[in-house]
Amino acid sequence: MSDLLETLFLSKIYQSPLVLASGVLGLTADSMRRVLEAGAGAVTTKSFGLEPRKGHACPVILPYHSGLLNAVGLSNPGVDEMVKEIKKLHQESKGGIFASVFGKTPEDFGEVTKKACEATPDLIEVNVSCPNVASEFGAPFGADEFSVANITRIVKKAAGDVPISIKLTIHCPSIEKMARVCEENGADALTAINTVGPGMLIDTGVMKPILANKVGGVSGPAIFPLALKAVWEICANSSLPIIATGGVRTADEALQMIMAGATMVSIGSGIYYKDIEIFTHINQDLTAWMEARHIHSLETIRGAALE
Amino acid sequence: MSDLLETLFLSKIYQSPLVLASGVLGLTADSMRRVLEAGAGAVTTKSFGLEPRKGHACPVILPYHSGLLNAVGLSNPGVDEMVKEIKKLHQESKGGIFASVFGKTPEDFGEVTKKACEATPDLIEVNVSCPNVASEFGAPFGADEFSVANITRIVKKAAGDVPISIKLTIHCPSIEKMARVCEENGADALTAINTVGPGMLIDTGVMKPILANKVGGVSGPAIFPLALKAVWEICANSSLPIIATGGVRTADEALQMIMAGATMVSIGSGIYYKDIEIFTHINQDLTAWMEARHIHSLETIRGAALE
Amino acid sequence: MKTFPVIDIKHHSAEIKSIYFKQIEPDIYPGQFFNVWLPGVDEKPFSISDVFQGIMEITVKAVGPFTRALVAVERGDFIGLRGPFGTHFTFHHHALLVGGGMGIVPLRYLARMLRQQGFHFEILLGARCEKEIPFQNDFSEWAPTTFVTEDGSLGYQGQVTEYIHEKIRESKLSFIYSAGPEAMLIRVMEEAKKAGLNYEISFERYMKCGIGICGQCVVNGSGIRLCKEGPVLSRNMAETVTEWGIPHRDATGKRKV
Amino acid sequence: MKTFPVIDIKHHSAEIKSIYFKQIEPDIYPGQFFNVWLPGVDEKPFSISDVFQGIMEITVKAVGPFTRALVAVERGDFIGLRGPFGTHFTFHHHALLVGGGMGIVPLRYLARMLRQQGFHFEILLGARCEKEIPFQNDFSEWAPTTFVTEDGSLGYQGQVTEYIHEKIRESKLSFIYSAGPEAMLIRVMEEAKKAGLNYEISFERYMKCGIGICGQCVVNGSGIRLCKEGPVLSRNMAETVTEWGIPHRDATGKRKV
Ligand SMILES: Cc1cc2nc3c(=O)[nH]c(=O)nc-3n(C[C@H](O)[C@H](O)[C@H](O)COP(=O)(O)OP(=O)(O)OC[C@H]3O[C@@H](n4cnc5c(N)ncnc54)[C@H](O)[C@@H]3O)c2cc1C
Ligand SMILES: Cc1cc2nc3c(=O)[nH]c(=O)nc-3n(C[C@H](O)[C@H](O)[C@H](O)COP(=O)(O)OP(=O)(O)OC[C@H]3O[C@@H](n4cnc5c(N)ncnc54)[C@H](O)[C@@H]3O)c2cc1C
Ligand SMILES: Cc1cc2nc3c(=O)[nH]c(=O)nc-3n(C[C@H](O)[C@H](O)[C@H](O)COP(=O)(O)O)c2cc1C
Ligand SMILES: Cc1cc2nc3c(=O)[nH]c(=O)nc-3n(C[C@H](O)[C@H](O)[C@H](O)COP(=O)(O)O)c2cc1C
Ligand code: FES
Ligand code: FES
Repeated sequence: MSDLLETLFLSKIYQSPLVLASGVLGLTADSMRRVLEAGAGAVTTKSFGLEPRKGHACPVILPYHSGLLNAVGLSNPGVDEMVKEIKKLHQESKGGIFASVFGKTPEDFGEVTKKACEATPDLIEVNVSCPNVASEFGAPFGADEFSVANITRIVKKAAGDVPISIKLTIHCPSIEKMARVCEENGADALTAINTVGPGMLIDTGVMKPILANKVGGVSGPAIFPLALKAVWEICANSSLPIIATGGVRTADEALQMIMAGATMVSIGSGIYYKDIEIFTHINQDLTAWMEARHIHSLETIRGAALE
Repeated sequence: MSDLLETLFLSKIYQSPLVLASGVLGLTADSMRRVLEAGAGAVTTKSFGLEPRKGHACPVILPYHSGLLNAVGLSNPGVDEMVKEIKKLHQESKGGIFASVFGKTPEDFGEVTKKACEATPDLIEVNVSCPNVASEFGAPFGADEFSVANITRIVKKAAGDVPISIKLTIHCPSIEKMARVCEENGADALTAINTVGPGMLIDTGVMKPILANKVGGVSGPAIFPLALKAVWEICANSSLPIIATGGVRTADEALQMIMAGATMVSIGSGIYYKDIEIFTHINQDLTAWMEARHIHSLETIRGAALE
Repeated sequence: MKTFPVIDIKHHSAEIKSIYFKQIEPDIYPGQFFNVWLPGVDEKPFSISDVFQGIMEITVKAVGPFTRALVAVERGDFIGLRGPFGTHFTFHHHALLVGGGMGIVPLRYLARMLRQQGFHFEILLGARCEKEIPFQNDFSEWAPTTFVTEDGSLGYQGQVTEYIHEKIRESKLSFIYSAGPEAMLIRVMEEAKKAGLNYEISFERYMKCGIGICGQCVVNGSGIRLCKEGPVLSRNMAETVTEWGIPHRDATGKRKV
Repeated sequence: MKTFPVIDIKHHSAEIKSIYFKQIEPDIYPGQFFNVWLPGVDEKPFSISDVFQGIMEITVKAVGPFTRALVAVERGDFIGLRGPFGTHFTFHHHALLVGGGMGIVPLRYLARMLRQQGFHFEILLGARCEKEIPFQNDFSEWAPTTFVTEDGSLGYQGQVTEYIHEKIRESKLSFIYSAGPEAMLIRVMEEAKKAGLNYEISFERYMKCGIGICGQCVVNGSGIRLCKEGPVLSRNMAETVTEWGIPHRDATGKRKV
């Protein structure tokens, strides 16, 4: 890989601005290593909590013509298992590792962060915005500024030297205000956005919702403009570095995110559309684009569309 | 057209449950008549206000891989001109005519409704949820329960005998609660949903947002699951009849909306994908589906997915 | 929508310029148009004036804020293009091409295609003065061409419409293509009807989306959209329009009075 | 995801049934699987056991809550199907098909295809008892078939693995296909290695999405996904797997201990 793509994010240099988004192939060291080898600068683990969770019955993932619906329900093997996988990955790869954490209560977020930091991830990503567990835990924390402020402070304290990023949803009264709340309460970075909705699909043969959980968050191509707008709005109002997530499948879309102000660009559903090599291909296309325009660092175009 | 599709909505029988959504081809009597002739049971006018409005500079409409972005900015010729067109259409066609109104203030909504009712539309649809004019009028009324309650009461009073439907957005704290607020304040029906977002697209050649207004509401295929989920949630919590809107392009999608509880199904962006004949084709496919299953009225499957 | 670099520019006069792009779509037919986006300014419809050897051309006259900005673009500037949109001219033998003002523009690409197919045709073009008639050489080279200018600076002095009748009779032409000001088109249609000829005309309305959904370009009568069922109308289609010569709809969708 | 009506059902035993659908995709290869959705219950992966004359078949053994519900479906019920997913067996001459338990299922469609191509092959199938070996007639008709049961109710008594070595030597077979319990697959790989033979094996892990994104079915070693780079693995691929015979990941993604 050419070093044109080297990206400085929270005092560390990553080989590429591309990141594996949380929840996709992020369960084991070996599968994350595959993604790093394909060209991701960093990988994000599946969000994990204190205890193992089975998640919802299947179908939990449902492609439709414009994206994916998912209601995995935060199934995960629990922090102890994930700490082992992160440690293993650290030994086997130099790529970045972001640990995504969630909790049932603000205090849970702190505890799981503390345990996760034993594996010294490069970042704790705080999943306050998963729509799939609303019915169990009440409305997602991500919609409420007070909850987000509180969780941000707790996680920041628990994380010690490890920087933290809060993962935002568009389903809050004002995402730009939410970004400021995170910044004021100690976040080092922001991730935007989580899935949209949730949405639903019904099978007209049996006349029932298809997802076992009935509703699921929308990701993939459908949400790209929503994610881009969120990133653009946050970058115009906050100085924190952003991990942009939502519908990216091409170098052009990654560039749009960077022009909207993103530092890192993460890809989840893109793997469904273009498989793991999506990282290789976008890296190549980004490099070719930069060479054609004599651009030596993505820094020079970052935020270009903010005016 | 077979009469299998006859649909009772607010005491009137429509030839088809399909409706032309507001903002698409709804400026003149002649173009709305074309849509009725193609098989729509009713047409909704472009939203109009008291005064003519030019709307935003172009591009105002931008297709992307999964839908459309639009920031038309409520351009419209004003209520006086639209009343003429509605009257003309009434003379020339027996199809349903829904008049979509908006206002800068709650009082405006009342005034424009009063004037619109001179043309005796079959319904006043109240556009409280257009995201494109937020910067001018402040946050869209549709996000705020108090504003929506207030506008509903004012419009209901101004509309006299003409029934009213409030058009909801998913961008509010709880759409099911918003539906109840509308019901309690006199709404006769609900329309769900308006465009989502807004979103943005950036051109990487000039590194600028493409829409002149920078951001625009997302419609079309992308939003279908979001609209379906909203309709399903509203129908589970309100007894008002629903006009379902968002991403419908096929009979299967129209059926999903009806199984989620919708009475009417409206189509806007679908015209971009399948042109005006979309109404003819969905009517045919719905009829064939009903015949194959020996279903004599859509009433028998309405809300089937609500359990 | 994507932006593309301007690869060349040609000055026809101080106000009229052609702008060249690499051909962005394989199939582009005469009479179709592109929506041209000037980032930060606006987006407006322009006919395709030529497609030749992988290069496509639009030709613009500065008449207002947008077109003034458009004729000021330079080689290498990125311009947004969406299209091609709309209907196109179909090919007929023994046709007369009648163009007035900037209506000359789409006829240029039509003339190239008719000549490529080896069809016989003749041309009648009018404008205020010599400077407002671009592509004079191409037209004259490709077919018998008559110019008419109001000030007599090129060809006959007067209005094109005065010469249509004569042309048809003289040359036994059996089809008319026309594009230009509405008053001219009305006369063309009258002449064609009198002579019992079939025709295709292209005419303009205020457009926004270009893709048949905003309703901005709908004309009264059958309610057709000029961006979708137009801008080129067959005689049958043209006869469904009931708003010839009356004031058009503006950006609000309201008729100017 | 779409639901399709069950067009027929066949009982192999009280616990094993085949369910028939019209063929929903044109290209379905032996070894691939479908995710089968029982509305209101769950969705689980099942190998395709046959595709013939526009009809496709899956074959299910009732072992738990989902499969018990699945064997209870009736003709006309709507069942959801997503697929075909995953890799498939490729065709080789002089192969031995080694199936154990429900691993017999994908080999049935493989055998049909090999026979259709006119390839020579032999079959070795094992299970606990006669009742657990479906398609006995088809297999026996299509190729020399050896049955092995633990209780001796059909063919030899014992384990299939005891007979592989002998079969290879006797019949000069040069390729092995195998599907079945992991302990059996481990033995098959050992035997193949000893005999210097190439092979393809199909093996199972807990799956959710079936489309390579949830990470549920990833095996240790090269980190391949069994729903995408599997379930059929070539020898090269199989040799990258380092978790043979150790406890699998369950629905949480955690290894059972
Ligand atoms: C199908 C079609 C093809 C065209 N082809 C050409 C061409 O090849 N060359 C060329 O120079 N011009 C062409 N035009 C006209 C061109 O679009 C207008 O001249 C231009 O939009 C004027 O913009 P302005 O801001 O410079 O002038 P303004 O001062 O805004 O307007 C000048 C004139 O242009 C009309 N106009 C303005 N905006 C639009 C719009 N969005 N859509 C349609 N008309 C508009 C106005 O009604 C007025 O008559 C075409 C128009 C259409 C509809
Ligand atoms: C690629 C593939 C092909 C298969 N083909 C067939 C087939 O043709 N016929 C057949 O009868 N069975 C087949 N299976 C196994 C079948 O999916 C399981 O038997 C079934 O899911 C058990 O569900 P249950 O609720 O009945 O039993 P449970 O009591 O839940 O489980 C019984 C066993 O099935 C396994 N299992 C449970 N859920 C899953 C799952 N989601 N994915 C994978 N394994 C699971 C468990 O680990 C356990 O070993 C296949 C599995 C895979 C992965
Ligand atoms: C199958 C699936 C599982 C996901 N699980 C998680 C998760 O555990 N934690 C989280 O923060 N986001 C999760 N997400 C959201 C993604 O990280 C990402 O924010 C979203 O999908 C938008 O990006 P994309 O369009 O590239 O997928 C999940 C998404 C998908 C598709
Ligand atoms: C170009 C365009 C213009 C629109 N204008 C209006 C409008 O004036 N008033 C309104 O209530 N909704 C308007 N909408 C929203 C639609 O009525 C509809 O709610 C939305 O587009 C979702 O439906 P669809 O996916 O079928 O287009 C507009 C949508 C589009 C695409
Ligand atoms: S310009 Fe929008 S419909 Fe023609
Ligand atoms: S089952 Fe999801 S990755 Fe294989």
